[in-house]
Amino acid sequence: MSGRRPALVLRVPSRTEYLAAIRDVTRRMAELAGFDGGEADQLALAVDEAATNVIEHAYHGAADRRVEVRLDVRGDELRVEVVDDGEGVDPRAVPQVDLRRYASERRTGGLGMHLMGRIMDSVTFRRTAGGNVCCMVKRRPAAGSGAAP
Amino acid sequence: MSGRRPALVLRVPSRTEYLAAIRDVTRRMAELAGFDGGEADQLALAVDEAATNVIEHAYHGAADRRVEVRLDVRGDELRVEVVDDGEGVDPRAVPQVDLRRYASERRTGGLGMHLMGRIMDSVTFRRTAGGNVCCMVKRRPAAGSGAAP
Amino acid sequence: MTELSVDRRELEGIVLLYPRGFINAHTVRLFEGEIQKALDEGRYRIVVSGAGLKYIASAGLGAIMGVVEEIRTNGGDIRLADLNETVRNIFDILGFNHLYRIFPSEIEAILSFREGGETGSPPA
Amino acid sequence: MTELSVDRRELEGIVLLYPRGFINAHTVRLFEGEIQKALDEGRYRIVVSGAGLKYIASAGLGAIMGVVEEIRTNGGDIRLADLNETVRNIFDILGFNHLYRIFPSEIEAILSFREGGETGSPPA
Ligand SMILES: Nc1ncnc2c1ncn2[C@@H]1O[C@H](COP(=O)(O)OP(=O)(O)O)[C@@H](O)[C@H]1O
Ligand SMILES: Nc1ncnc2c1ncn2[C@@H]1O[C@H](COP(=O)(O)OP(=O)(O)O)[C@@H](O)[C@H]1O
Repeated sequence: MSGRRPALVLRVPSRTEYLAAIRDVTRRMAELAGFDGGEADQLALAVDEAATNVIEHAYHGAADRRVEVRLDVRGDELRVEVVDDGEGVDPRAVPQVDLRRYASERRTGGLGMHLMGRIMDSVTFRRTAGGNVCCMVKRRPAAGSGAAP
Repeated sequence: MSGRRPALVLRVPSRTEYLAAIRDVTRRMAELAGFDGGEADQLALAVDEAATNVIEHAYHGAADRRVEVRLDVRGDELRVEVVDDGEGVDPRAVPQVDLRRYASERRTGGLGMHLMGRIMDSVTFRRTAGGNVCCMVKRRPAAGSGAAP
Repeated sequence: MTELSVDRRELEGIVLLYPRGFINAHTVRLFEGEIQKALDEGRYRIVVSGAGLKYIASAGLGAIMGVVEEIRTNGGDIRLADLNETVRNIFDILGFNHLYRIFPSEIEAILSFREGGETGSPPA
Repeated sequence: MTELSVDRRELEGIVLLYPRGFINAHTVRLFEGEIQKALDEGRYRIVVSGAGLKYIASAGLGAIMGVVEEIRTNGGDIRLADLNETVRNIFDILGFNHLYRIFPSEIEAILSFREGGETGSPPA
């Protein structure tokens, strides 16, 4: 996380049974950052979607790769990075959400990314030497203080 | 973990508010390894004690150091390593548990290590280039299968 | 710590599903399986009663999306009830409140099938 | 997700404490605080009713150990009740079942104070 170690780092195999551990630590960190239970669940959902995408799209379902989640509280924001060393995101491949087509064509693609974008204040993708990074930021509630790690 | 990357790695600051995240991932991993809820709680307790000791004794309460927990399922056992880069354990400093003295002298030292030893099948300490490692192993329940990572 | 359980009841020929926990890419098969079982039995009136649902990820929304056409073609509908605020927000964020009928309580969802509004056109 | 809460009731002059969650080095202050409050009020008959207690680490056991002498010197006792198997195991492993009176249910712990056995000598 550019210049500074993130507070919490979790590294798990690229298998959906580890999404629960990702969810747990995300909720804990969200609560330490001052988010309430419902907000913590939403944040965990966004991270779940990002990690699921790594498993399904970056690794194409391969079970022996690694997913890394980095969580940090920086001043007034919670920052989450989901990192993989698989295939990067091709921005052109990301479908636009078209609700009308969902119903008529049973299209479901694009929902995950859309949810991530709606839950977080920002979602950005970048490639680094250490892998592909999906960085998601959410402003902390005003009252929130606590874990400045 | 000698020659092979552990399935799950969690790295957190040396603060007791992160014990909850350590507990969560330990319980998840224990369940993936086939332990039931009560056993998972006991395993989480042993890891809680080991991590608390790192914070209190290896780091003497310093809040800006790192605690790393590595969880792995290897064949028929669950293996947990709690790693720090602080002061190592001096085996001579580890008190023997003497229950009679607890009551009369209010002594409470030594309970944590004693619990770890009773819950796990083995507890060993070693120094490595990467830090001090507390390695705890517990045999999986016979019926258990699941996450071979 | 169980990630997801899905209990099932039946009332007035309606299948009531009670997911408890988290629906995501890992657990969605269980949820899908319960819906599919209802369809296999020819039951096309389904209420997903979400009081115990902590969150539903896109995989779960996709599961509902994947069956709604078959259900409506057969004169039934899949309706939602008793969603907590988090889950309700997810539906709203995605505009799914325009695709599905969502009721504050289970009983309202059940009664709605009496209105003869089985053909599950989305609410106005 | 709350790590620990400690509710309190009073009955027949006995303070009943209901820890829910996990007692460890992080949460022990809250548990200690509730015990200390009872002592500050001069109440030396305490029952820790553990139905909601998931685990108690050595920090929590130390907290009990740290007050038991004062409590017993004042003619009272701290007794435990309704521990789940995990917590009960922890007490047994450490031999604490020889230092404290542990009851299957809260009501038995409460009634035990009627026996006049306040001076909390450990059970035989
Ligand atoms: N981590 C990732 N790596 C590579 N491609 C990705 C990643 N995340 C998303 N994508 C691309 O973006 C698309 C949209 O993702 P998403 O909105 O989650 O819907 P879905 O996963 O259902 O297709 C994917 O189909 C994939 O092409
Ligand atoms: N990770 C560690 N690093 C250094 N010393 C340790 C560590 N863990 C335990 N010790 C030593 O062992 C002693 C016993 O630990 P423990 O049984 O947990 O009881 P307590 O923490 O209450 O003293 C400690 O007081 C300390 O001297």
